[in-house]
Amino acid sequence: MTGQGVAFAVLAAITIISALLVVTIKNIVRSALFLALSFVGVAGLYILLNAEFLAAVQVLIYVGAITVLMLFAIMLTQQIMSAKISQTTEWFWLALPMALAMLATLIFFFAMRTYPVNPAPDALAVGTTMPLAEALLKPYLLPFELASFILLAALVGAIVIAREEKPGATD
Amino acid sequence: MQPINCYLGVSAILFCIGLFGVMTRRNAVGILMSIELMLNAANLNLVAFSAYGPKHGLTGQVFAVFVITIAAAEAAVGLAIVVNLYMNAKHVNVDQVNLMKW
Amino acid sequence: MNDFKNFIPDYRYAVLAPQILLAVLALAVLVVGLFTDRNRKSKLEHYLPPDYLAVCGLVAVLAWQSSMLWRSLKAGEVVQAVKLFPTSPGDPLSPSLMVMDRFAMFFSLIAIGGSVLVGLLSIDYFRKRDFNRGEYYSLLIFATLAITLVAASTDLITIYLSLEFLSLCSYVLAAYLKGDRKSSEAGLKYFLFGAVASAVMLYGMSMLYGVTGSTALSAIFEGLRTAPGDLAATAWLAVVLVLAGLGFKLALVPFHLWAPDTYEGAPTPITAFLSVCSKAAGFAVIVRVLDIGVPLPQNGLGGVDWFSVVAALAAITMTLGNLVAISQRNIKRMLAYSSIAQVGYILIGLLAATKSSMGMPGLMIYVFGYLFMNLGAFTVVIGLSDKTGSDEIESYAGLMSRSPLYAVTLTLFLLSLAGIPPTVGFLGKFYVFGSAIEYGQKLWPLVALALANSVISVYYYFNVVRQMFFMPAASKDRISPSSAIAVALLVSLAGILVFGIYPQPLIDLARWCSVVF
Amino acid sequence: MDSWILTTITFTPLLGTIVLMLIPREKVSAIKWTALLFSLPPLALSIILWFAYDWHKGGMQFTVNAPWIRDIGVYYRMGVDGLSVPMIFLTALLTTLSIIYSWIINERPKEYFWLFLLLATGMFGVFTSLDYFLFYVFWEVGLIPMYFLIGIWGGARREYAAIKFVLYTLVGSVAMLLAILAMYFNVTDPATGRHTFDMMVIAAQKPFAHAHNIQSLIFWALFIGFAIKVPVWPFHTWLPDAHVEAPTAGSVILAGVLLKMGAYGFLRVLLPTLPWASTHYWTAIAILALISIIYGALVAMAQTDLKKLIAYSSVNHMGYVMLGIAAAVSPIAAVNLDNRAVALNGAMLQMFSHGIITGALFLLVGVIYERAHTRNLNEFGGLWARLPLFGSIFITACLASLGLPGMSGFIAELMVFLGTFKASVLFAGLGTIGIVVTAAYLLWTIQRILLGPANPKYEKLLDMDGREILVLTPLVALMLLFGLWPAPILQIINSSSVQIARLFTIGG
Repeated sequence: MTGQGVAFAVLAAITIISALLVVTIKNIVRSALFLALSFVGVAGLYILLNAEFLAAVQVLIYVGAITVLMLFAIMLTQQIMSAKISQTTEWFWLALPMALAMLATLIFFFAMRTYPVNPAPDALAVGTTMPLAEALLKPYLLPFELASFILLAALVGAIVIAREEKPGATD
Repeated sequence: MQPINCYLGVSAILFCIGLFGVMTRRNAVGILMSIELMLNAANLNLVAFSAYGPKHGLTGQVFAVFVITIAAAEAAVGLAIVVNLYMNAKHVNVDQVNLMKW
Repeated sequence: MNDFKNFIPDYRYAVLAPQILLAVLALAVLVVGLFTDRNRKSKLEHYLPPDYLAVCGLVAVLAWQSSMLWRSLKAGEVVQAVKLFPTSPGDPLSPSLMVMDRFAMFFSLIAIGGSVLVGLLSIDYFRKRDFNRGEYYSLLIFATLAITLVAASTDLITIYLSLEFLSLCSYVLAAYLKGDRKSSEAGLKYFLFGAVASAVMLYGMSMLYGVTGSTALSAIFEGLRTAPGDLAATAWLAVVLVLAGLGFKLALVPFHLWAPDTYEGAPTPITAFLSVCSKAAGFAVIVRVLDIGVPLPQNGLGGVDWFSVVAALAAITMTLGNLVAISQRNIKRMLAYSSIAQVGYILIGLLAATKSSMGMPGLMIYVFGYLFMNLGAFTVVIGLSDKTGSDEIESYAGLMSRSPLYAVTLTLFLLSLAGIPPTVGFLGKFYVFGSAIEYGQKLWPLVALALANSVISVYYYFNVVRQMFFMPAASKDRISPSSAIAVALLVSLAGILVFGIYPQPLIDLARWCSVVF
Repeated sequence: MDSWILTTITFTPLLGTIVLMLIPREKVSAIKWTALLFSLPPLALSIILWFAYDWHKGGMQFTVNAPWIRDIGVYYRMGVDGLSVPMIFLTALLTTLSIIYSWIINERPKEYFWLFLLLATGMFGVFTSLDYFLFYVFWEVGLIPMYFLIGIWGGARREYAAIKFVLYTLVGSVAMLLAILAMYFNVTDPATGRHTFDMMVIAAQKPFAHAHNIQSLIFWALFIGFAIKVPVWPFHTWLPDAHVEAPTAGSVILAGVLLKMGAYGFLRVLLPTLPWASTHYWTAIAILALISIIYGALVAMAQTDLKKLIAYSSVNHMGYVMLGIAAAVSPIAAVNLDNRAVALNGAMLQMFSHGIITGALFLLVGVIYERAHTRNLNEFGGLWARLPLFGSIFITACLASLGLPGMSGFIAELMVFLGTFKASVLFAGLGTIGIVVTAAYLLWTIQRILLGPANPKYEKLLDMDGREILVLTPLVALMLLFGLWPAPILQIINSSSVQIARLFTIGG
């Protein structure tokens, strides 16, 4: 097995096992930490796929921002931190076969198909960061602008919803 | 490099784990985490196709950047809603909001 | 810097003026709101209250959008569509991220018009509750902006982004009544279902990208046509996943589970917005995706048979929506289920449009009319719950003696929803069902089912009518609408009657706008 | 006067509704007079129409043709022939009389008369329109006011009856809509080369002439639409409820006009447009008609509620209409053009005469119910002595209803049976059972109400007042007039009957 193969296997294992832990363990704080680990695994896969910029973004935003945000939310809504209460619904035994069926479908009809792609592109291809920046600021300028508006709206919305109203602040 | 199917397989597994979590998690933050897993699965597809495809080009990566942005916005809004519900109802468990009610 | 000109907005980007105006308006309302919501007695509140600013601004944008559409129509066949943001600049044939065609403008018109009415409905609603109006209206306008972008998007990236834009604004708006537990739950449900749906849709999109190598709808179309047989099932799966995400926006059964609770819990103007404007966005995008993005297999060429999938969704959507609506006691929930059923009917137009020239105009006429009839019904609901404090259907007892205006107009809106002539609801049904008949006998059973459902729907619509006219009133107090509500009411009423009795202009408009690029 | 008369007839009541909206609801008297005022021009014009219609020439006259929805070729097409002229007169007459009778309505009068005028517009529209789209619009417009009339001013179970009426009728009309659309896409107007909703063009083109399966499908869709309205057994179950619960004037309109819309549909749409299917299924129509006749009569006999009795007698009487229609389309070669025309004349005359007779009977029920507050047959007795005027008119109407010679009902039924006899002796024979039973229950009713020992409870009842006499006189006069001298009406309807009959006569 090549070094790349080993790296892939390790990263895939990290990603999948942490993801599994995210959805199964009871303590929601640990769950969030495993989520971060899973994201790191995905970032590693991005590097294997020559997407260094995305890997960096992945670590910064997912691990650095989203997971932390979630931890904050967990802290703010303390009750759910307690490891004692059950974290799963009674849907478990219905969800398991459904998820497995979906998995079988995806593996067979999606992952195991032949795609019109290079079977093995050069592993040491030039970095994609520059062209990515070009793409984002040239043809994809509009979505780029749009994303900024989305972030603004989300920010306004999040603040307005989560902000604690002072009682009697009316008039 | 590994064949693309390996990445797609990881993505499929990740997606289904997310789906499973969405269906079984009781509290809203847990569901949100599972949703993030699903988004990551989709991103992995996009990046993989982008890296392998002769004609796929960079579009997949561009898409993935936007997805990450949206995921951040979504997490912010979602968590705000969760906190808001907690302030009103003192819990964030979806079965207590009678989610599956007709 | 040879390609510098590609950065400079082409003059044709003036077609984005309504979108730019909406963005500016949203920011302006946000800023004004920051000053007025803190201090209700300020001069700014007196001269420029954010709610009136928002409504007037929306009216202005509506006028602008209408004039643009009008100019496009006058230009005849020449300027039907403006391609914006080509994915590879310099190549005129390359697919673009957005197309400002008449179809997009038509749906923008519906979205902006709907927002004007929703804005009118919100004025009293939020003044009474004393909430952050600046943020509310700016989010409403952002959501409207998102719909106009959805309608114009021709690339999976822009579709995903603008749909998420719309969703994020809608989640917040649904949860906007902060002290109200029902509203918070409504927001949470909407958010969770929406986020899952969009993740599923995104996964489907990533698969489509893998199969076809592109995110542009026109390229996906070609890609699916020529995709190797090995990938046929993958493509089908991908389209189904994308449909699941769009089905969420349209509240198709079985992706409708959020709808009743969200409709009941959300602030009523937002319920109206979700049931009309947000659905219009759903229709615009499902039409565009299926019409220009996913070919039906024919003539030995490849494709994805989405026809039977959509037909099955339409059938169960209309049936389940109707059957469950019967037992509802809360009028918002009843309207929620009825709007689920209505989507089922409208989808028939989409199916028929693959062969019948009446299909696409029918769909558009229906959505256009639906704007007036559903918003009209919600106007009455809002006006009444302001006065009676109840959304239960039983609280409508004897309304005729308390407020003939509300009773008669609500009856007309319900008749229109039921598809009784001479209202615009009948015209929409007539076109949609007519197109399905024209399509051929394959769709006849679906039309028969839809008509049977229409009869069922009369039962629960008339249940409200029965309360209003046959039952004795609980109190003798007269109820009269506020001026903002009255304006919205009369506009909606005019909409269902004028276009019902003299429909030719609406039909012409729908025909001119029914070509999708 | 050629082009505006039908429009005026149809829309004058609608104009009245607008005027009514401007009158404050406290001014009850003004409301009533306004309603009456706006019901009179259609009546006057319908009489003029009767005389102005050139029955020698026949065919559609007074036609209007203006584009409405260009996109799908919907026109504002109106016109009348021998079939619709008497129906328009019947509608106008019963509307006016109902409004006069309703002078006693003091509960929410504004809404009541508003709805009545709207109803009138719907009914006129159905009988005048020659465009399927227009026809369907008016068909539905007539439905909604009746829902309110039953639901607000009706009897104890009014809500149930109202919604049942609406749902049944709607089932029929959506089936009809499907059929209309299917026909629309199957015909092309030779003049324009486009699809058309023109009833006459579609009838001339004979859609699905060779696709018998589809023609059958369309036929049954239309059949259900019209049969529910007629109503033919087994689609009749809404009728007793609706009639019993409706206010008197509502019952009059319901029985007098709305039921005729179903039969009108058969004659205007079904027979001319789908002749193959009509002939093919003539036995089915005839058998359903016979069941309606016999079942209606027998069930009527079992009633103790006078209003319900008359309601079931409507099922019975409309059965004759259907029997006449069935006979006229029978494939039996022995039935010649004249036989068919006679059967159709009988059917059409029965439509008209049932309108005035049953209208009168429902009014009489209203008269007695206003006084005694009961409709139970067994509680009455000996009323003739107490109320001689009421008694005489009641007997007249009953005798007309059972088909006594000299009354309009007799001629109609006679013609139906003449036509049927040629087509099938068996059917004609079975039909006469209905006649016998009808005679029995009507005579029995007369006996129970008017004769025998008087119930002391009702000693102080007053005889009919001027308003009631005013309402009933024209109806009784017409029963006698057309019974003794049917030529004026037969001339007119014959011009239409012959046209339809020709379609079904080999070599005709």
